[in-house]
Amino acid sequence: MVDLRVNLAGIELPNPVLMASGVFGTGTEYRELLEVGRLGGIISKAVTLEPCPGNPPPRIWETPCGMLNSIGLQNKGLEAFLEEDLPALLSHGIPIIANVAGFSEEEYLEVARRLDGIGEIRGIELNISCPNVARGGIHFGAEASSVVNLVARVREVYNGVLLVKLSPQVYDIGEIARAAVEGGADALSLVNTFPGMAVDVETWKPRLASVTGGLSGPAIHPLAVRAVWEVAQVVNRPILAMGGISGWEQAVEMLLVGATAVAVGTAIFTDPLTPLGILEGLENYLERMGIASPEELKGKIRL
Amino acid sequence: MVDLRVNLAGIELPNPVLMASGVFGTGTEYRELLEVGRLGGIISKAVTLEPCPGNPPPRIWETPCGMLNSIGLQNKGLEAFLEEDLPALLSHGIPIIANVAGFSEEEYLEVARRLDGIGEIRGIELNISCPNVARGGIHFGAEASSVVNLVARVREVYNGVLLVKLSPQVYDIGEIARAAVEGGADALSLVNTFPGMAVDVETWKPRLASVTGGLSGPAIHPLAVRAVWEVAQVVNRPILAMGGISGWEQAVEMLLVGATAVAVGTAIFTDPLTPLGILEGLENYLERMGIASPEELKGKIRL
Amino acid sequence: MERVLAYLQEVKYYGKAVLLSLEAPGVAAEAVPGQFVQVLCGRDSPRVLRRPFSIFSAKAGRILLLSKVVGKGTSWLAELKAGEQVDLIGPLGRGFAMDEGDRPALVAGGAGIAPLHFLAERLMERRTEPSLYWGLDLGEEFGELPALLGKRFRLFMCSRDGCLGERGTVVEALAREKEPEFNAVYACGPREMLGALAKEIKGANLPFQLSLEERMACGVGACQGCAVPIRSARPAYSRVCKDGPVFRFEEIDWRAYFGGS
Amino acid sequence: MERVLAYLQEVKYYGKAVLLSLEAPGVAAEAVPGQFVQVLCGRDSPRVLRRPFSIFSAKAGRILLLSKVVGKGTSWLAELKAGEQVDLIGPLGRGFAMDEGDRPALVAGGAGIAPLHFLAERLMERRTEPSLYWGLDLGEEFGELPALLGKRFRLFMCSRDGCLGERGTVVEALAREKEPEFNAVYACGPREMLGALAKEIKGANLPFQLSLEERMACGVGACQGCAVPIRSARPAYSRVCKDGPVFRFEEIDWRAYFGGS
Ligand SMILES: Cc1cc2nc3c(=O)[nH]c(=O)nc-3n(C[C@H](O)[C@H](O)[C@H](O)COP(=O)(O)OP(=O)(O)OC[C@H]3O[C@@H](n4cnc5c(N)ncnc54)[C@H](O)[C@@H]3O)c2cc1C
Ligand SMILES: Cc1cc2nc3c(=O)[nH]c(=O)nc-3n(C[C@H](O)[C@H](O)[C@H](O)COP(=O)(O)OP(=O)(O)OC[C@H]3O[C@@H](n4cnc5c(N)ncnc54)[C@H](O)[C@@H]3O)c2cc1C
Ligand SMILES: Cc1cc2nc3c(=O)[nH]c(=O)nc-3n(C[C@H](O)[C@H](O)[C@H](O)COP(=O)(O)O)c2cc1C
Ligand SMILES: Cc1cc2nc3c(=O)[nH]c(=O)nc-3n(C[C@H](O)[C@H](O)[C@H](O)COP(=O)(O)O)c2cc1C
Ligand code: FES
Ligand code: FES
Repeated sequence: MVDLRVNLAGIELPNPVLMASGVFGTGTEYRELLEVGRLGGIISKAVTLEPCPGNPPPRIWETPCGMLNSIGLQNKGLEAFLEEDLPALLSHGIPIIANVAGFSEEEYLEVARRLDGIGEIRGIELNISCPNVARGGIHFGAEASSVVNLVARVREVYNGVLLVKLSPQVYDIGEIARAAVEGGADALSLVNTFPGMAVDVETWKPRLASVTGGLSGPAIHPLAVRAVWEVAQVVNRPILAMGGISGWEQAVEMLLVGATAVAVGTAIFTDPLTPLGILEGLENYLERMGIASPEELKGKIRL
Repeated sequence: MVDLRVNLAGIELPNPVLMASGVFGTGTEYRELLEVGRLGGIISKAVTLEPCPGNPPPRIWETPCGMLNSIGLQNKGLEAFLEEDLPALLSHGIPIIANVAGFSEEEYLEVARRLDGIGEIRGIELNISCPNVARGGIHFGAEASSVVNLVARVREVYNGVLLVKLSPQVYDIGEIARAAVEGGADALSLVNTFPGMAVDVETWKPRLASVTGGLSGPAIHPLAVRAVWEVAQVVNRPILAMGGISGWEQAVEMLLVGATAVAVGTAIFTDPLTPLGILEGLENYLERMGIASPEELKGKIRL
Repeated sequence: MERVLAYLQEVKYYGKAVLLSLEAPGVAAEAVPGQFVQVLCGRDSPRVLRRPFSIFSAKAGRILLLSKVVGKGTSWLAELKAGEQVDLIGPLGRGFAMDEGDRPALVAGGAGIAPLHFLAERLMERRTEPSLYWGLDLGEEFGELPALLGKRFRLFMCSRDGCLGERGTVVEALAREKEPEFNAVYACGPREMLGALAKEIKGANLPFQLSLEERMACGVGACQGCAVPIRSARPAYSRVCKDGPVFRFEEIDWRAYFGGS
Repeated sequence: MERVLAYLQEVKYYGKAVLLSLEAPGVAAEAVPGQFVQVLCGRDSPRVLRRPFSIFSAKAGRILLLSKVVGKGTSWLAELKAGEQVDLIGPLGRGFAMDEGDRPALVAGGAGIAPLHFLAERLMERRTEPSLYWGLDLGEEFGELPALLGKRFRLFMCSRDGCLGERGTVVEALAREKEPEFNAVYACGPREMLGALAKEIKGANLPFQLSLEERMACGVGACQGCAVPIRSARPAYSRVCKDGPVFRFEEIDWRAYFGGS
């Protein structure tokens, strides 16, 4: 008998397949297309202190086996998140993690502080890796010293489970992960999107109004696997892995290189049943392999 | 009438479509499949001072819209390159650029010094970005200070056209490009592959014997476009662009964001006629747009 | 809304477009004019993003989609054969409000005919006869389709190349009508056409609904990918896929809309 | 070597494999046993890397390829219909040297039958009758194909599940033969089989050629992707696609070969 439950730095997840930040709304949008309550959890869209309109359209462009987006942290702001989105997110009866972003260090701190103690939110995912904003986001996540500093300050004001979401667009992601742990991260979340760009050769205009955007989807999967593997080797914290996961095989790859759980992003757009397909595939795989729990696969790559 | 000739930092190219390093051998391997003499030029496989066996197999794995390779600088060494490969490369009557690599700074210097003054070689492409070796390669290309230093030392011993090939796996590729220019680079070549990884979920072994490898192909094209764009904005040197170019549209994209010429890598494996298709497509496009030369497209993106 | 593997019952070719007849009883029963479906394009390695298509018609357990070939996804659709299955999600979005006036003008540019055709059908069922204005770039673009629609609707065709109907744009054609001829406007088409149309009827103060397009990812309102700028005190966006694709003229921030690409 | 769009003249299904008959006169005329072709798999968005297949037969302007379904590329191949076109490059690589002995044993594991079938055909044309040993995991794996080959060749079948021919591996079957029965060995099959075979006939000092497999990118010797470790003073690799796929037993560094995955 396979027991799919996993423990992510203290968050008890019914199974290791979550929905990544920014692709799943409050889950209610997808309610008619899949049984949301069967998922391992949902990570909210980025929450900032004030409402944020996001970037001008077009915000989406398809690329070979991937997509670019430049949504840019569009959200209603913390107040409306707590009043409107959180109840919707909680209505599915599965663990909810809030993705926290900011355009300044103070904003991150203020959001984290206000989320502290809200028991229904099982943890926060500190987004220091959004490539789609001119200030904040990825700019906080590129240098080890600024990562230690920001994470440590958030750690002071937030007592729940603190995940830090890393950008893969750095030379040494292991170093950034170590910095996050030094600052007090309970777990690491990776990867966010890679900065990318596309141009319309007929109009000579960028495909995205914001010129650059973040690349996600199957195209980046091998890059994400490598990032997770690098981080798993240097830090002793659970990893929530994402990046191009579209089937159970990619989820298993992530566990084998050291992830504790995975999150599905872009693949939900192609096929809304992706996360449930992964769950079933994973369960069958574990059964076939005679393995009792996903946690037993963790880091089991044979070198 | 369209004139396809371009000038890459002093290298007169018959047209802006070259073959990237490592995928085209000496060109003779492909002679029966395409008219090699119609290409804009060939960049040789990496040349090191001593023969280098490369990494153990398997060295190749296909990924969504891309591939991983871990060839690892396999080559016969400088002597054999000059005696055997160079004549073969030159036999096509098109410009040849030598890709220079090393496992130590001294090795880079020695190879560059020995290539200096060999007029048939129209320039060298300093490979400080190979992700597939434990020492050398990418490790030289990640820090601005070490880039300035290495390039400057090579500049002292090599008087021909010096291209520096950058890794995209850094936070700020513009900074690295500036460092290369400060060191004396005449032109920049980008991008090399992104470090990636894949695991066989049945055997739990990595798909590549060297565990990680470099991702190339259409999957990385949007990442490469963005890298070229970043660099074009901050340095005033011609750019040889590559990364997932498989058709004339992607070549035009590269020119629009600031490249002077492009090189085809992985796409030659899918379709050996790719570079000639790009040439024809580019010519038709320029005619249709009423543009006389590829150089007129350079950096013409409309923001 | 549901996700179905719809059996492709028939394919008809009209110039550069195909009309697909798909068995999707649930979608057909629920759909209202202006709504759309998200279609998965490609089989072994499908496109990562589904492609949105307005519902051209919905009856008797079937929906019709009219797809003009513009790129990879639509090329794939155009090669489908009857008997194959198409993976689609729908009906999606907010459709047209239909009780706006008893003399409606329906103004379509190119493939924008799709939602307006569905609307025209439903209006006829309600005994409101619309005037359908359809403009094309090239007269031949949709093959025999204009002739067929001409038999069923009060249809005014025009084409830029003058090969079909009057020469010129659909907005010019509409402008030639006297204003009191219609008391509501519904439109769908390229951005420039909508702009010209808006300019044309701005003073008339008619109920004016438009079906807008924007690149989509989720199609269900979850990702904020399909933003369209709306009038509000500070910059704000609505979602084409969920809040639209049909908007009232007054809702949109047109300056920002045309400022974008 | 050439690149052709080969017309698919016929498809036959044998268990989990398909036998494709392709019109490719240039390739067929040039091909020798042991050579292979690189096939582009997929149409609108083909696989980035072509898939290598040994030539199963070449005559009268046609080549036959036998492909066992193992993944995405081979699944796509298995769904092709007669009349479609297949983009292939070939013939590639170094084939078998055929004048090694007048009593050759051809030892195949699974889909490894392909090059050995071609070799057997050519040997028969030269009036050398080979003994063909073919081992399968499951007796049913290749459907009727073993029965068909049995009519044309001196064929010894064996299967691990015992459902076809003798139960056991092909190497065990070969071992039962007395050594002088054959004076040359040609083999193709999974790595483990080749290892067992090498161990088995090591002492015999026979000419021994093997067709090896390795993941390929270019297929023409340009990229060094398909490295196989060879015996030499210091670590060195040959290219399966150009220096092989057929190697002599002595050429390979077997320890390194089995050290790899
Ligand atoms: C709500 C909605 C309803 C739609 N209804 C219909 C319909 O009923 N019939 C129909 O034919 N089309 C309709 N479209 C447009 C249709 O979705 C696109 O044509 C399709 O997505 C293009 O896919 P592709 O893969 O062929 O093109 P791609 O390969 O993605 O793009 C090829 C080229 O076409 C351009 N392009 C892409 N999308 C559009 C677009 N929406 N409009 C104009 N140019 C575009 C791109 O800029 C690109 O240069 C609708 C769009 C929306 C948002
Ligand atoms: C020189 C040469 C000749 C060949 N001749 C034939 C032939 O005549 N008939 C035939 O059926 N096959 C032959 N093969 C093997 C064939 O190329 C592979 O089966 C094919 O590339 C798999 O493609 P795929 O996309 O279906 O599998 P993928 O999706 O690429 O891989 C699916 C799974 O199959 C495994 N796999 C991939 N390639 C092989 C392989 N070569 N052997 C075993 N497992 C593999 C992978 O590890 C992976 O787990 C030959 C290979 C070489 C190198
Ligand atoms: C449309 C879209 C919106 C996203 N929004 C956010 C966000 O608000 N916060 C965040 O941390 N990541 C965001 N991401 C990144 C994803 O959570 C995920 O890290 C990334 O897409 C890689 O996973 P994938 O390849 O499975 O999509 C977004 C991604 C997409 C495609
Ligand atoms: C098989 C293979 C071998 C390569 N070898 C080299 C090399 O020796 N030196 C180098 O600078 N780049 C090497 N590259 C990188 C390519 O030159 C190119 O920068 C990269 O593949 C991106 O382009 P692409 O996406 O068009 O392949 C190699 C790439 C591949 C796929
Ligand atoms: S496409 Fe996702 S919100 Fe509209
Ligand atoms: S596959 Fe390129 S050298 Fe063999």
